[in-house]
Parts: sequence; C-alpha cells; structure tokens
Amino acid sequence: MSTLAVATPTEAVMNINVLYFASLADEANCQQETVSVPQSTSLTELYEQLSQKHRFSRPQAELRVAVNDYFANWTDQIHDGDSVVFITPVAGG
Amino acid sequence: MSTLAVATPTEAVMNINVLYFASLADEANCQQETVSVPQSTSLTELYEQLSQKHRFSRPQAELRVAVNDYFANWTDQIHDGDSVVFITPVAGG
Amino acid sequence: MTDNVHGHSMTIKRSVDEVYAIAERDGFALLDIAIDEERLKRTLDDDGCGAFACFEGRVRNHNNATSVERLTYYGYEDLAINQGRAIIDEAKQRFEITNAIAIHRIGALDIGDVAVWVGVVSAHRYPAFDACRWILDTIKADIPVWKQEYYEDDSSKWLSNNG
Amino acid sequence: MTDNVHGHSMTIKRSVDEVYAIAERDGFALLDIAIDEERLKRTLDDDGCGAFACFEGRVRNHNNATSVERLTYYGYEDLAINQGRAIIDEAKQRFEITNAIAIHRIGALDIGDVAVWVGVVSAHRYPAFDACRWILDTIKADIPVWKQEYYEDDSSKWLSNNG
Repeated sequence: MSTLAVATPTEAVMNINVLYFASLADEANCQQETVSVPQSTSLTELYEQLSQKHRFSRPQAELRVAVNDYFANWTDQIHDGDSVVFITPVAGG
Repeated sequence: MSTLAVATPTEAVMNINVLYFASLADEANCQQETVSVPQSTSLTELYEQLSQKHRFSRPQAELRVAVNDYFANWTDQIHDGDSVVFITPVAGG
Repeated sequence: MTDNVHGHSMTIKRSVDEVYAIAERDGFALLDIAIDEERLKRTLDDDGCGAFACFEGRVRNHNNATSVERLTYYGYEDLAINQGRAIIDEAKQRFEITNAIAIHRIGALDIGDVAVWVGVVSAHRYPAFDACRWILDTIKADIPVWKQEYYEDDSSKWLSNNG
Repeated sequence: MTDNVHGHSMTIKRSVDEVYAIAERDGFALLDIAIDEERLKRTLDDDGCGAFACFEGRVRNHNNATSVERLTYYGYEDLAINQGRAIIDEAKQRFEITNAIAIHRIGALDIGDVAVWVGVVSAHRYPAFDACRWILDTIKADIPVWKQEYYEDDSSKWLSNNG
C-alpha cells in the first residue's frame, strides 16, 4: 500500500483502491494499488497525483473514470473504500 | 397442348411454353401449357390472350415477365420454343 | 388441387450438394429442406475479413394480429438462381465486401424455421451490415418466391411483399 | 512484465455457465474462451420473431497494410458487465426488438477467432439490423476492452477505436 505525499497525519484520510488497465498498467507497472488521500480529494486531483507519481502519458481529458465498477463523472465525490479506475480510450470489437 | 383461337392455319406460328406460379397457377388450374400463337405476338398480347382464357384477376400492370428463366421487358420479342412466365408480386423472405 | 398446380414450385430440381455448390459459386440458390447455416457460414470464412453480418428470416407465429400455423413458400427455381446471381454480383459492386451468400428455402415451413439466410463478410463492419440489408431487401423484392399462410381454421391466403 | 500487470484483465472471474447466464439475463458478458455462437443464438429463439440479425467481429490478418499475427484483448470485467447491461437496456428502448445478446471475448486470440458477437431478434427486419449495428457501435465505444496487436517481428502496440 502506497501513501501519497499530500496526505498528512493530521487530516482525515480515505483509502482508495485503484485498478490499472492497458497502457496505464504498463506505466504504473502494477495492476492495482491502494492509496490514502485526504477525505476531500476529487477524482481529478487523484488522477493528477497518480499521474505525477507514475508519469502517465495520457492527460485526464483523454480518460474516463469508473467508481465501484460503474462509469462516473469526474465531478463525483469518492469515499473511503471506493474502487477507482481510470479508463483509457477503449478498443473492443 | 392448347391452341389459342387467334392462331389461324395460314399464319406462321410459334410454340411458347408458359409456366404458372402462385395465384396464376390457381386461376389457370395448371402448372404449364404450350400455346401456339402467330409469330409476331408480343408478350403483352400473349398475356392478354391467356388472361381472357383463364380469367386472370391481375392486370398486366401488376406483373413482371420472364423469358427463358431471366426477367425480360414486356417489349422484348419472343420466339418459337421460348419459355414465358408471368410473375405476380413476389413474397419471399 | 393446390398441390397439383404448385407441385413444381414446392421442390427443387437440383441435389442438395448442387445447391450449396451454386450458392458458393454464384452467391444464391433455392433449397427445399432446412438451411444448414453453419455450412454457409464456413463457406464465407476468410482471414482477411474482420466482419461477418448475417440475417435469418424465420416463420413467425403471427402476421399482424392473426395467428399463423404454418407457411408454404413456392419458388421459380431457375429464374431465382439467375436473378440471385445478379443480386450478389451487384452487392459486390455496390459495397466494400469480400463475399456474400444467401439461400431461400421453399416448401412447407413450420413456425421458427429459417426461410431465408443472408451472410456477408468484409474487412470492416459497416459494408457488411449495409450489404446484408440490401441483399435481403432485394431478395424480397426480386426473387420469384411466393408464400401462402395457413391459419388455425385451415384457411389460407397468398401474401405479397409489395401490396 | 506485461503479463504480470495485465493478468487480471486477460481472464474472467466467473465460470462459463455464469457468463452465459448473465448474458441471457442482462444481455452482455465477457468471456475468456471461444464464444459458443449456437448457444447464444438458441437463447434468442422466439416464435414471435421473424427476424434474427447477427454480427461477428473476427480477428483479421491485417490492420491497414500491416500483417497481424495475433491479438490480445484485455477487459475490465465488472464494469463491462454493468455497462453492457445498460447498453442492451437502452437498445431495447430505442428499437422495436424482442431481445438482444452480446458477448465480448478477452485474452489471446488467433486470426479468425470471434472477438465479439451480437445477436438481435425482432418481429420485423429493420429494427433487428438497426439494433445490431447500434449495439456493436456502442460496445466498441463504451465497453472497457482494450487490445494489443502483435506483428511478425514480435513487436506490439495498443490500439484505439477513437484515435
């Protein structure tokens, strides 16, 4: 379990389980990780932080996001224990 | 083999094999017949004569015509030995 | 009486193997037994094709509000084969497809039986869909096949695709 | 390395019978073995339906001018099932269809293998065609499946449907 630098001990934190697929899994070099972030962290902020950590090549504008196995809006709030997946452009069919 | 009234013995005649399908077969009460008609008989005239003979309920305008197993134009000439089929609206599929 | 005057259009003259050989070569044939969809599909296998679209027209248990017991299709086999070849040739010119095959069944069919099968393969998906629909529409408009529906009270009537 | 970080997206968590049960109930599922097209088709049998339209997306041996050896699909199973259910529900509202089922395969596929299968039944033919195409397009746009193509020189790349 990794902890992002911005989560200080004095703040309330939430643990978010992040899964990686496709090129993001290549860049993160892992399938999933649990991160502890301040409770008010938005999805946008979460991606920004993880993007810095793993040097993701895709800007957020090119991605969709899923929370707890459903597509979500980038403005949706997340909560402790949520599962979050950043979705690069899909290529099924 | 039936002979149409209009074919007189002094004229050159041609023998046309006519096949019937669907409602025309019901009305003609046969699958096919060979008719002898004057050599210049057109497809339109042929249908008119057979229509009078069998009291076909469909006017020619509702039909297509095939000669020797290909769709033909009503203005195409026919020749001795040709096979002619009048095609009522189809209903496949 | 009906069977006498329609007998020639309820069965085909060719053997089953001839029918599938004609379908493979020319793209269209009539058949008077159940259509082997897997056999037709295998005929279309092509490593260069990413798309396979197919359509089956089946006998359904109703026509508008009327309950249908069974359906008999009648066909003019030789014209159907000639016209079918022209339809498949035209489809290959109109659409970016690799191959297409269709078979129409004639004779007495039960509810659920496949009356017509159309399959198309192409590199990309839209031409397969477009050609499949066009071939089906054109078969329904131009192939000399007629049908009679039979109802619960044993009455029947000739149907028409175009009025 | 690649296999380690993608292992979770190359196989499914559910059993094959569960997959077909979900497909039958919700209309969509992911599968990590060959798709049994006949099984899906039988699920759609309906005496009230005169039309069955289907589409198979197959792995083809080229992409533009480049020769392709094989293809690996990766999927996010739980999101795919949730999103697939929403797609099939929407298709049933948009089109006059009776039922629709689709399955997307993941894992390593060979040339000719079926990657996606979509089948639709309806009373009449146009809604079956329209819904089949719409479902396929929407699967390609929205279902979280990704693919990597492998070439003769063992190189590979991630593909994208939308640029």
